[in-house]
Amino acid sequence: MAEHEKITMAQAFNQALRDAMAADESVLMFGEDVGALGGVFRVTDGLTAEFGDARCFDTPLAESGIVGMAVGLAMNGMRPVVEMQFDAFAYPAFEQIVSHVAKMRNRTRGALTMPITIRVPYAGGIGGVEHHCDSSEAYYVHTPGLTVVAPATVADAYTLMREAIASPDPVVVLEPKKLYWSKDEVDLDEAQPGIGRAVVRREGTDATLIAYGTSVPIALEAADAAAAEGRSLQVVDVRSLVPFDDETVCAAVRSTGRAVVVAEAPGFASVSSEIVARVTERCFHHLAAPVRRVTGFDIPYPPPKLEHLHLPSVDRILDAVDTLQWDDV
Amino acid sequence: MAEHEKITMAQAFNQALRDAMAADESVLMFGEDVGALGGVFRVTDGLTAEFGDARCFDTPLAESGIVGMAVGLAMNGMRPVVEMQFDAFAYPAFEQIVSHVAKMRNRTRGALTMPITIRVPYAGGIGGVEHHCDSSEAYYVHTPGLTVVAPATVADAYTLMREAIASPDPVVVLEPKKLYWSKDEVDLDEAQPGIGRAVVRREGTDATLIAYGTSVPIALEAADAAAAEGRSLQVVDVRSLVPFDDETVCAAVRSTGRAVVVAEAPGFASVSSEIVARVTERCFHHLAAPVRRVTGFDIPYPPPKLEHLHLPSVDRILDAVDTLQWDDV
Amino acid sequence: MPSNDLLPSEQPVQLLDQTGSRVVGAAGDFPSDDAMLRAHEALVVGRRINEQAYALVRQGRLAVYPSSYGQEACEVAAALVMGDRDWLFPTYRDVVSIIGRGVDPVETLTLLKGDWHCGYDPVEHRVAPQTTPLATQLIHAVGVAHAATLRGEDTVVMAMCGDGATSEGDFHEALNFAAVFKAPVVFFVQNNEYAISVPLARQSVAPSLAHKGIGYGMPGERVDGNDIAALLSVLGAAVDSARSGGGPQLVEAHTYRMQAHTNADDATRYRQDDEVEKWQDRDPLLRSEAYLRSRDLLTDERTSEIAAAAEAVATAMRDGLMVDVEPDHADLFTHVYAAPTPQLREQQAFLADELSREEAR
Amino acid sequence: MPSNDLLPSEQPVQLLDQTGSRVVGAAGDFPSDDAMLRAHEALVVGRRINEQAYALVRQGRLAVYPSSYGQEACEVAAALVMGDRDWLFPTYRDVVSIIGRGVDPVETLTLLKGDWHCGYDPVEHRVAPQTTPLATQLIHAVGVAHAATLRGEDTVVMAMCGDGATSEGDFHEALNFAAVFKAPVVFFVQNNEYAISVPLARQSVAPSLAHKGIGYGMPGERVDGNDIAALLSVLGAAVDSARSGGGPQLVEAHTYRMQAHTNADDATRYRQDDEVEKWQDRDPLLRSEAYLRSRDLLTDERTSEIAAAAEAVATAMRDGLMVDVEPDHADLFTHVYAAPTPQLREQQAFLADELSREEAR
Ligand SMILES: Cc1ncc(C[n+]2csc(CCOP(=O)(O)OP(=O)(O)O)c2C)c(N)n1
Ligand SMILES: Cc1ncc(C[n+]2csc(CCOP(=O)(O)OP(=O)(O)O)c2C)c(N)n1
Ligand SMILES: [Mg+2]
Ligand SMILES: [Mg+2]
Repeated sequence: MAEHEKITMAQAFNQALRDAMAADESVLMFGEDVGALGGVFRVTDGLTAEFGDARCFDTPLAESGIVGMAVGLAMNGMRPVVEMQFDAFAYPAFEQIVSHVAKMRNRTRGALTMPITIRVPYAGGIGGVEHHCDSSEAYYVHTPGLTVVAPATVADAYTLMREAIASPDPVVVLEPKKLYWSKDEVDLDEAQPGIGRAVVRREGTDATLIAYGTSVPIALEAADAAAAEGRSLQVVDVRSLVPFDDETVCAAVRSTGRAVVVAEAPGFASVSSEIVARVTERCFHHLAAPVRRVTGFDIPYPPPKLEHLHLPSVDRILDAVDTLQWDDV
Repeated sequence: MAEHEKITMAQAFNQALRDAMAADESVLMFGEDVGALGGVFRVTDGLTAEFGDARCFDTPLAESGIVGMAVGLAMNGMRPVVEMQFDAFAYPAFEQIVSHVAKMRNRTRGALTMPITIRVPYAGGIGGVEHHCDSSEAYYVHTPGLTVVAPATVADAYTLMREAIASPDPVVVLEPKKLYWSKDEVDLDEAQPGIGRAVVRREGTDATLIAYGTSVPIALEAADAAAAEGRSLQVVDVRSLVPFDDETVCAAVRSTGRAVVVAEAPGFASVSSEIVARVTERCFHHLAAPVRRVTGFDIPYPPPKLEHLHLPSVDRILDAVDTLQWDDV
Repeated sequence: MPSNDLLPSEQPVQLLDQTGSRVVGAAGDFPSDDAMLRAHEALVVGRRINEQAYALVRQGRLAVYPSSYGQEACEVAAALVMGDRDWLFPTYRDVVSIIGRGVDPVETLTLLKGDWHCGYDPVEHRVAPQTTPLATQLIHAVGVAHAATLRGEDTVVMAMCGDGATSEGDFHEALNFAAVFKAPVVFFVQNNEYAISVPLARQSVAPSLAHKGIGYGMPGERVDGNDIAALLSVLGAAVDSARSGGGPQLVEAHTYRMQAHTNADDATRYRQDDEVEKWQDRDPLLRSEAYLRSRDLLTDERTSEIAAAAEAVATAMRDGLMVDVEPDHADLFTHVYAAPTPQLREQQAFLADELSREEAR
Repeated sequence: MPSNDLLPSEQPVQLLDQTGSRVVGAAGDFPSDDAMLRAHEALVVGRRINEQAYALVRQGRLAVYPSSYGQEACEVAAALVMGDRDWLFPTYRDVVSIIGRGVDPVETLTLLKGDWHCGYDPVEHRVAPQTTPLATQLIHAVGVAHAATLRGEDTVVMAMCGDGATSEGDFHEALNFAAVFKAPVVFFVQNNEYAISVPLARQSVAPSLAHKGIGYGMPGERVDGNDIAALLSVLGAAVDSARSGGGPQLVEAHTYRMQAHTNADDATRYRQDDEVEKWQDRDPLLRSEAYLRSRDLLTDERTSEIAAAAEAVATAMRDGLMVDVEPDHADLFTHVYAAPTPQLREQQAFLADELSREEAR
């Protein structure tokens, strides 16, 4: 690996878009400020220059229009990738996403497919003002017909974006804003597990931390801290929220008998609720304690000065691990 | 009770609106076809005639506009009630609901309140064509700032609607379309438990069925059928999805040690996931078996001829109850 | 283009008056005799389809039917002005247009029969699935048109909606995107005066819906929606202009929904019978028939041939819809994704098991 | 009203040319000397606020600042034409308008400081919270106006947005609702040629944004956005008309965003310096100053008084923002509902416990 340059997650996304556009003429990238500006996070930097403004272009400022246009382009042979500038600004497109993007294949019995990638820079931890830090994954994962992925590593950013674009189905890619500038030395050609696969990021024997997106690095940090205290925590990176990798996640939980789900979205009726429910349903007799959740509170995303109190932290994760009834063993 | 006329749930909703409008001049009712027509389900029947078309009126056909107008009216002293014609047709208003209705109080530290009632005829079982049978509650309950109720009885239809309109906070009222024409002999003046309270609809000792909205009558039917087979099932009607009545629900589950959650929405990251998760977190050591779910499949709502296969049924509930590891006892 | 050229004419374009006589001095090309005859034939078939569908609803063979009775001239013209490689984007009310594009009537009615899928192959016919969420399909139309433009194809897209749908945000976004990308789309609004129970006055106080075009930099035109000649002329010109790079256009047809919104609706709750009666005299079929007869283009023999052809369509429709197709429970899961997720496989197996146990009982 | 009266004038209304001379034969009332002097004073204050905010961003006291530098005439005029009981609906860029309505500058900047709440009491000031999700506030404005109408009050609502926001569906729905309900709203679009990096040509190919009015049956007008006299005249007339039952109006001001979208933006990636330079000569302050001086209304003494007043505002702003307000963790839960749900009480207790344990460590 030493021969590879360190790149940021934003660069990995950019490279994935570039390679996908080079490989397939039908791939189009569009949205607000994705052309000359290269996106407010620079994820589309240079694409217009390289592929021309017919392939990567700015649209009028209207998210429902952007997603709806993607639906039409997909109906007529294209493979559109759209950027929603921030999580909360995807809401005007909700109708198009739920009633058309997600359902078109089904309502035409496969005659019309929706190979659309919806890029959603998501979540907080960046000191952002209101409406710029929502974790909106629960809305998407609950919608049948959508595939939803949340990469947490630079390598996954590349792989999952390429897979999303190649998918015959619509994929929502949750891009963790906070990790855009995280760096890693990666070989982009090296195959990573695809959509639908969870990955054990760290082996451990005492309890399992289940995380995705922005929460994976925190979970890993917590595992480090726990190790220093003599407790061995396993970390599973879910990566693919839909489809969900029951096999890997449940095998992990069965191996330790204890689990904590970590996610920064409000917990109520969320991805973490689902993980608790399905892990419990499947692993009940292996569990020494109820599966715990460390999530954001059920509140609108807080202001910069308070967000650290809302976000899952190493201490909060370790506290949750402590409640997993160790005395009983 | 004998002196009371039997009325339908639609009539109970109508009476609640009528009484609320009579009691408080600032209550306004508007939406698509709610005026002369009285709503496609006749829930607003006669309101324009009684209160004039300044109090109950049709708007241009635009759901985001309807909800956004409600926001403005609420900002300036009114208490708006809006009808979304069908569940899926509320999606164009999603942005307004999530970013404004739900957050306005918080972002103004209580200076601007949103006493808005959003009426959503929801769910299926009526042989409806596509987009007319969605169970969209998961989207709302996950959104901090919203209160969400789902009445299942005629009496609750009245009480919860009155409470919703009186609430200082925005309330989504999920009106179970399938039950609009269900009848009951009720004394509307008789106080029912308010928002935030679950109710045990049927006592039982062997296991607890937890249901809301359209699933309550099915759960009760299942309990009847189980009784005939010698098994005693308790039925809890959740009524108020947000706030959730942990106390009543958990007390019920602890008393039986077994539970099945019943809801027709797709199960993934849904209200039923949340109920499984929170009941398990709180009642783990009282549980003889994992909490089971009987929910709709993770698919777009199916066509009339297949919907019976999708919806929770008595048999499916009883099958789930059978898996609650009775041999272990 | 000087900006006022984007405004519609003061009055809706009319080529045939209510008696079927040509309007003197009317602008626009008058359709050929042949075109008028073909259109009339399609009108008769369209009317028969509406009548037959109504009967099928009463017999419980259709779940619901939003009839275009009285609006057949719009339905027919939209289909007739299109070329083979063009795309149609219909709403739930545009069954007659879809059939006019060559889709089998029984397939066309699949959705309204109560099935969850659109019944026909949208790619083969270049007819999008009928769309229920209002105005949402208009922006899809722009995407289809833009894809064609990017590939250098000269496809035109006919995107239909009602007067009520013009109030939705997606209408605005679609027209604006089309104008900015110069997409070859004809936005065809059938203003039938009602959105279910809500009259036009509650949708808009604009001088006309066609006046919305200029706000996007797009020509708007208005046409008598019960005058098949004017519709062929105006829509034909719009399609030609879009095809030759002139960009999108907005056409508003003034027509009237003669029946209730659907069979499930009760129109007496919100409109008077005399309003409906007034429009009976403006029936598009009366007008085309009078015109053709006045020009001796329609003989009694031809009339009965046409009636027979319409009857054949109706019979096939009836026969087709009388067949009960047993739905397959696998359909619930097959098309949600290209390949079912592990979760759906599990759910499908669960259902299969349940059904087999039921059968065993 | 004959429909063409709804169209804007061919050229933006201008009362003062670039040199500050009155345009001969211009339509519209010219503001009084007193009004012009007051407006100039507000312009100087507005400019100073923009400069000070810029400095505060660099000092890390503001999280972000979307400057209205160069657009101050629009900001100032919007506030000045309003009456006491009128409501303002501002965007993130309209800090100068909000302060113009009498809101304390430090309170006004709360949101941009990085707090989650709007800082001031919207009801007391009749100024809605600054809205970030584009165009969504326009329909709230209609609701506020309609509530006033229902109560028989003569409130007018000034609803502001940018050129980019006109592409959103909510813009369309808001204008249409306002027109249908004849709500007393002035929709004021500051067309500053850019939506972040996207130039106007990508938002619209309409003859002007004001041409959108007619599509709703609403008068549209366009005005030179760097001409304070024209703005006072056009916006003043719109407010008067709305107040006297004339319904809503759409006003487009042609102006220019002199700085980057916010401090976080890099405008060199998408526009040339010479484009910006061209607009320097059109600075609204130069024009009003030249006019007032030419009429001997602005003495050197008065000029320094005005500068001192502006400096005082800037100083108060700086001092206020230098104070660190410790946020209270209870704020996370207090205002989500009128009374916290049992779930939030539980979560608040959890956090309090966590924090007390941390302190104990
Ligand atoms: C987004 C959305 N909102 C509401 C509805 C319910 N609905 C179905 S048809 C209709 C009226 C449509 O009127 P118009 O656009 O004039 O078309 P018409 O039915 O007259 O052909 C309504 C409100 C819907 N289908 N979609
Ligand atoms: C619904 C929504 N989409 C996207 C954004 C991100 N965004 C913030 S400002 C802006 C540009 C707005 O341009 P314009 O309306 O012209 O106003 P200006 O900033 O020029 O004053 C964008 C895209 C947003 N705030 N809201
Ligand atoms: Mg209509
Ligand atoms: Mg702008």
